Amino acid sequence: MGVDLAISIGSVRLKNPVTLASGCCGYGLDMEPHLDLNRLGGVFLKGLSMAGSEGNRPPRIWETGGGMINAIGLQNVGVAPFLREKAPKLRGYDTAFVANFYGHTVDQYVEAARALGEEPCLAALEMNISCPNIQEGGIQFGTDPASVYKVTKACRDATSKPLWVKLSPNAADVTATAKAAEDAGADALTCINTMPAMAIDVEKREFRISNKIGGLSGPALKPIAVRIVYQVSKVVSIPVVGIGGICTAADALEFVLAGARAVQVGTALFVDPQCPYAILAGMEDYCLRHGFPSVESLVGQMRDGAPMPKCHE
Amino acid sequence: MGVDLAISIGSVRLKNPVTLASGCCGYGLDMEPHLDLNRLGGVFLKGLSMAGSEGNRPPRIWETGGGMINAIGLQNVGVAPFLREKAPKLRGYDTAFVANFYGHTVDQYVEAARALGEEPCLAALEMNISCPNIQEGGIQFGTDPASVYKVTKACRDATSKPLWVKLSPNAADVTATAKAAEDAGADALTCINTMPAMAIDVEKREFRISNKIGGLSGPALKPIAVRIVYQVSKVVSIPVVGIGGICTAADALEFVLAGARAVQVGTALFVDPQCPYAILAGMEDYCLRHGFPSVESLVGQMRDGAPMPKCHE
Amino acid sequence: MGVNPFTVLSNVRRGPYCTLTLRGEVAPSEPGQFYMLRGEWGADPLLPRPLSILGEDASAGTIRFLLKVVGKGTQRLYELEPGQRVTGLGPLGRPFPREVFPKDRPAVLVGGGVGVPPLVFLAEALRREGSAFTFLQGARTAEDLLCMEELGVLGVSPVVTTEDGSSGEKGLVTAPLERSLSKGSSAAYACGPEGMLKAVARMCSGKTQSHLSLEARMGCGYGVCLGCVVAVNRDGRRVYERVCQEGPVFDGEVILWE
Amino acid sequence: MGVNPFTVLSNVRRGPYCTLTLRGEVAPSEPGQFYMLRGEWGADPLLPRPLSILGEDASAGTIRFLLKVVGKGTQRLYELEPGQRVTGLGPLGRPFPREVFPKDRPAVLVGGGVGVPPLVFLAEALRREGSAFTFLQGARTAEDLLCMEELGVLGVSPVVTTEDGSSGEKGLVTAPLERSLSKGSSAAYACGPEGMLKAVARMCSGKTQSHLSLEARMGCGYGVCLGCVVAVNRDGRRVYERVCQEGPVFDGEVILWE
Ligand SMILES: Cc1cc2nc3c(=O)[nH]c(=O)nc-3n(C[C@H](O)[C@H](O)[C@H](O)COP(=O)(O)OP(=O)(O)OC[C@H]3O[C@@H](n4cnc5c(N)ncnc54)[C@H](O)[C@@H]3O)c2cc1C
Ligand SMILES: Cc1cc2nc3c(=O)[nH]c(=O)nc-3n(C[C@H](O)[C@H](O)[C@H](O)COP(=O)(O)OP(=O)(O)OC[C@H]3O[C@@H](n4cnc5c(N)ncnc54)[C@H](O)[C@@H]3O)c2cc1C
Ligand SMILES: Cc1cc2nc3c(=O)[nH]c(=O)nc-3n(C[C@H](O)[C@H](O)[C@H](O)COP(=O)(O)O)c2cc1C
Ligand SMILES: Cc1cc2nc3c(=O)[nH]c(=O)nc-3n(C[C@H](O)[C@H](O)[C@H](O)COP(=O)(O)O)c2cc1C
Ligand code: FES
Ligand code: FES
Repeated sequence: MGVDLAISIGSVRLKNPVTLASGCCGYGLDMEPHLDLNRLGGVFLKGLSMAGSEGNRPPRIWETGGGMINAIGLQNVGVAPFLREKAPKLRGYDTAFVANFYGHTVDQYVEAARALGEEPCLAALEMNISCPNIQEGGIQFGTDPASVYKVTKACRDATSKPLWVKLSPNAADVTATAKAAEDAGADALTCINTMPAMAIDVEKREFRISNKIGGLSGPALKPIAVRIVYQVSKVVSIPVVGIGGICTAADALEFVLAGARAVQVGTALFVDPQCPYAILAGMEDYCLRHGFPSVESLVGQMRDGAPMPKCHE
Repeated sequence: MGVDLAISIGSVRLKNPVTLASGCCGYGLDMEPHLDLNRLGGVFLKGLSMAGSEGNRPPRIWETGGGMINAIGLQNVGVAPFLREKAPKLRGYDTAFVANFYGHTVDQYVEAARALGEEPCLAALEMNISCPNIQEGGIQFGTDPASVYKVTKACRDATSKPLWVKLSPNAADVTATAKAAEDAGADALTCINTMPAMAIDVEKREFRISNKIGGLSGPALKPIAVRIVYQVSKVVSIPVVGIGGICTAADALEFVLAGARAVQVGTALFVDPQCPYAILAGMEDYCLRHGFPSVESLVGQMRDGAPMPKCHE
Repeated sequence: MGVNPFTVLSNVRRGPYCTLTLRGEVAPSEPGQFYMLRGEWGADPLLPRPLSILGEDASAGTIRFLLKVVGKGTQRLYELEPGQRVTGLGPLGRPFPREVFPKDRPAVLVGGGVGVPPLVFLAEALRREGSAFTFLQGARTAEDLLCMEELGVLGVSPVVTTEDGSSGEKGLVTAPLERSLSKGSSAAYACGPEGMLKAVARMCSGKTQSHLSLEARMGCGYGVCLGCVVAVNRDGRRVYERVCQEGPVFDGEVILWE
Repeated sequence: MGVNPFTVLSNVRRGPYCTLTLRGEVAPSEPGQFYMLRGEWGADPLLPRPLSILGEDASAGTIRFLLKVVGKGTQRLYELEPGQRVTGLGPLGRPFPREVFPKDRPAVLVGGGVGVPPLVFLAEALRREGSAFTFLQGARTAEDLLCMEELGVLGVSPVVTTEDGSSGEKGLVTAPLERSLSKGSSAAYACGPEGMLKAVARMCSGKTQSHLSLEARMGCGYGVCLGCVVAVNRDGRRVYERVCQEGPVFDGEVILWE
């Protein structure tokens, strides 16, 4: 008897819990020479905005201890060119494509959600709320529960597609932003996006990336992400998708045990584009070894279900 | 001509910018067999509370990618026993000792500040505000500007010792908590404390540390810390002390170039208790090679002083 | 004492175990003490790992460890090749107290798994000092018996138990321990899995002094991080003490197993 | 194409440079293409590093790279010993276009520093195909001249310039390039420091086609992260293109140096 790998994220059924993270697999198509998309549970496409973006000046990336910083500047072709040129090529695949989108005003989010919501090849939409809100002094939408509620609600009303909100780890209390997204009608939550970070070339006294600040991803982020998945899945009743530094099956299992129903693989794809195969195989093997009939039956199954901790150090 | 290593943090003069981080050098004395405290700019003692704390149940630590998680539970002897038994042994050293302290209510902070403020061997007090405020639903003081203002102001009024506030990276906008601390009368800011984090033993389906959540420290944290030092030193006019993942002179210099006047070394002491010597020597050598007459003259000296960045990814 | 540079002289692997011999400036140490060791492998893993001293020759400048691969750190140490560099902080911790037992009766040494190496070092010291002892070693299978050659060189024939009976007596090491204690051992010295240590403490309690070397995850190894604590009873109060500093050897009567 | 496992066949070090020969299943590649390489050193550093192919023998299953130590990743590759395992993703990127130049006039190959290896691979192909070319190599000192032996084996005598005059002509490689271009080169192929590439582009502009292989920090190496972009002029519009996918070889006319 095999393990049942399929998992539902609200109304969206994923054939398995291993998916590719937004920004780490282009529009899916560039992965094709290296990975069979049909073997994946889902593919989260590069973040799209109505106007598109040429992105930031290089250098855009820098490796740090256990991770990397990126400041791509959300380079993307724009929603309309995506729908016209890329989306048609995604039809016919047997995996769930999810469009990731963002804006700098609530209206920009709404427009993107409405337009992408019409595209049949998309199983769901993932909102990236780690963007500065230019109408509110440039503070990230995702750090403030009220802004999260407002932008999620507005997008919720603009589309009937499943709407997943990707939380920012850069909130004082991520359970508050999580609940705000749930209250506003989000169908699922993705935890988490990158942490703002910086690196300096001391010999040149220059910033390692031209934008100065970028997002930290990779293994360095994993313990923060697992903690957030755990905290968030305790306070919401919508599904949580885990992401942050996942490289191996054991990493993915940490997220699932902490409460995630599916996982996304980002930075690890740069190390090995086929690592999702090994992650999936390892998860299946784990279920067999530990007597879990399905991935579903593993979600949140820590041995010790005791209350939330308080103080540390 | 040598390099002038001395640096002032407000009214406190450090003979050099390299200090030991709170919680990573005990009460200073345990370092003695391994490190000559007199060669350091300063020593930040293990966090103290009025009542003391027996700390959390083991296991208390776990290593993660590029870092470690700890949940010591702020085990400490308590302020009065510290003053009675430890402090006398610190007299006669030629370095600046700073007592780190915390509470779970504003009153507990104030009491500790008042009592420690009387001790002559202490050059300053460092407030750890990454603690849950049990009167406000257990949210960390350090994540909310209003709480930061309140607790800092209360301590400010309770002691005439230099009062340094150690910021939590877990704030939606750390420049806001930084300004709140400055407005309330802090003499300096330490950036940063650990990030809440979690790790899971998937084979056992158990949390790696008994408290479930602990604080992430080490190189993984460095790019987050450098970013915060940069952001904070742009918005406050009091001195900033940098900390987070510093292992080498190049790491320390990143913080100084980002705006820190001194640095603290924490987790790296566990790898090599004498690494502060190499860090200091490397900073001195750097000043010589780059023609800086003093560490002071290096603070914040990035080549490119352009405005703050906006969007990333 | 800062971290000392060592060079790998040899690394002899047998299954998941290896015996690592390092050369460098070796400070004199006592049985039960340990080193924090790390190779030049960058930051993955970052922290050094505690290993008990198996033996040392301070005049020749060599020191030996025996380890079992259980994770990343031990894997890296296992892969070390002769000539590679290793840094070590040590010797650390309080040794097995040897002055304490009545010399008219033999002591009993109880080792299991990677708890055996420090007891071999202890056996060597007791031999040198002319103190009598019995050496008990428990293992899962004959494959897991450790340091049999070293013990042979010392002229020690350990009483062996294996869980599957593939060598020595079938069963747990508690059976021969029971016999030793009933014959009136002067003191028990033990290192090994927690279950074994608990049993030793229980069996000795109130009758024979027991000195148990504990394991704990360590951050610093020298007393500053408070990461390695164990709950003990001191004068009726339950307190956390540091395995790296107050230990790793504790009196079996004070440990609060939880 | 996933990452392929290779074994280090040899690693010949000279000063900060080394020539790394790997054995494995080598897919046929073209000069100008590169691999993303990484050893089994854990997560420090995490990302693989791009290296141009110096030469390959697909039938023997070997592939060669030449690298200079500039940081952690190249240091780790430099330390690899025969027998150790390496993973490689490749060949990646667009090669130097070889079909494009008028065969009646010689091409000119301009290499500096670690830009030399891909040009050696190109020279080998041009030789095989019977296309004439001149090979220019600029270096700081005689010590920094690369691949002179490989070039000798190919029967190529490079025109050499060194900044300190310790070998060949004293000065920059632009001087012999000027002469080549004035004699009417059909095309220039260049790889090396940005300053050199800029000069080549400028000197060729409007006269001779130039094909420049660029460097950029890379995340993935296969087009998905958008980390490696360079600004180019496409049909009058300034756009960012990926060095790993649209490059690393770009037409010198389109690059917007900024
Ligand atoms: C004072 C002292 C002396 C020691 N002496 C020796 C010695 O002489 N020889 C020796 O081989 N080991 C000895 N140890 C244990 C050794 O330090 C650990 O095995 C090692 O730190 C594990 O590191 P790792 O990176 O390989 O495993 P980690 O990656 O840290 O852990 C891998 C997995 O193994 C588990 N684990 C950790 N430690 C152990 C263990 N001891 N046994 C079984 N599972 C474990 C972890 O919980 C985790 O699930 C000693 C420990 C202490 C405190
Ligand atoms: C398509 C392509 C092909 C390449 N082919 C080769 C090759 O054949 N041989 C080879 O040796 N290198 C080659 N490189 C460059 C090589 O990839 C880099 O040197 C390497 O990635 C640096 O990694 P690191 O970890 O050693 O240095 P890092 O730790 O990443 O950087 C260390 C320091 O060196 C600087 N630095 C980074 N790259 C360079 C550089 N190229 N020159 C000088 N300083 C640098 C960084 O800014 C930093 O300050 C190629 C690069 C590309 C994009
Ligand atoms: C190069 C790069 C580009 C990214 N682009 C996006 C993006 O467009 N939209 C988004 O929501 N997240 C983006 N991310 C964040 C990732 O989706 C993911 O949340 C983060 O990298 C943490 O996961 P990881 O550690 O597995 O990479 C990007 C990450 C990287 C490294
Ligand atoms: C084991 C341990 C104990 C700590 N205890 C304290 C403490 O008592 N008070 C405090 O303000 N910070 C404490 N910290 C946080 C450090 O002072 C420092 O802010 C953090 O570890 C980041 O620096 P690092 O990466 O150099 O370790 C502790 C950190 C560690 C690892
Ligand atoms: S390991 Fe740090 S106190 Fe014991
Ligand atoms: S390196 Fe990732 S797109 Fe080029």
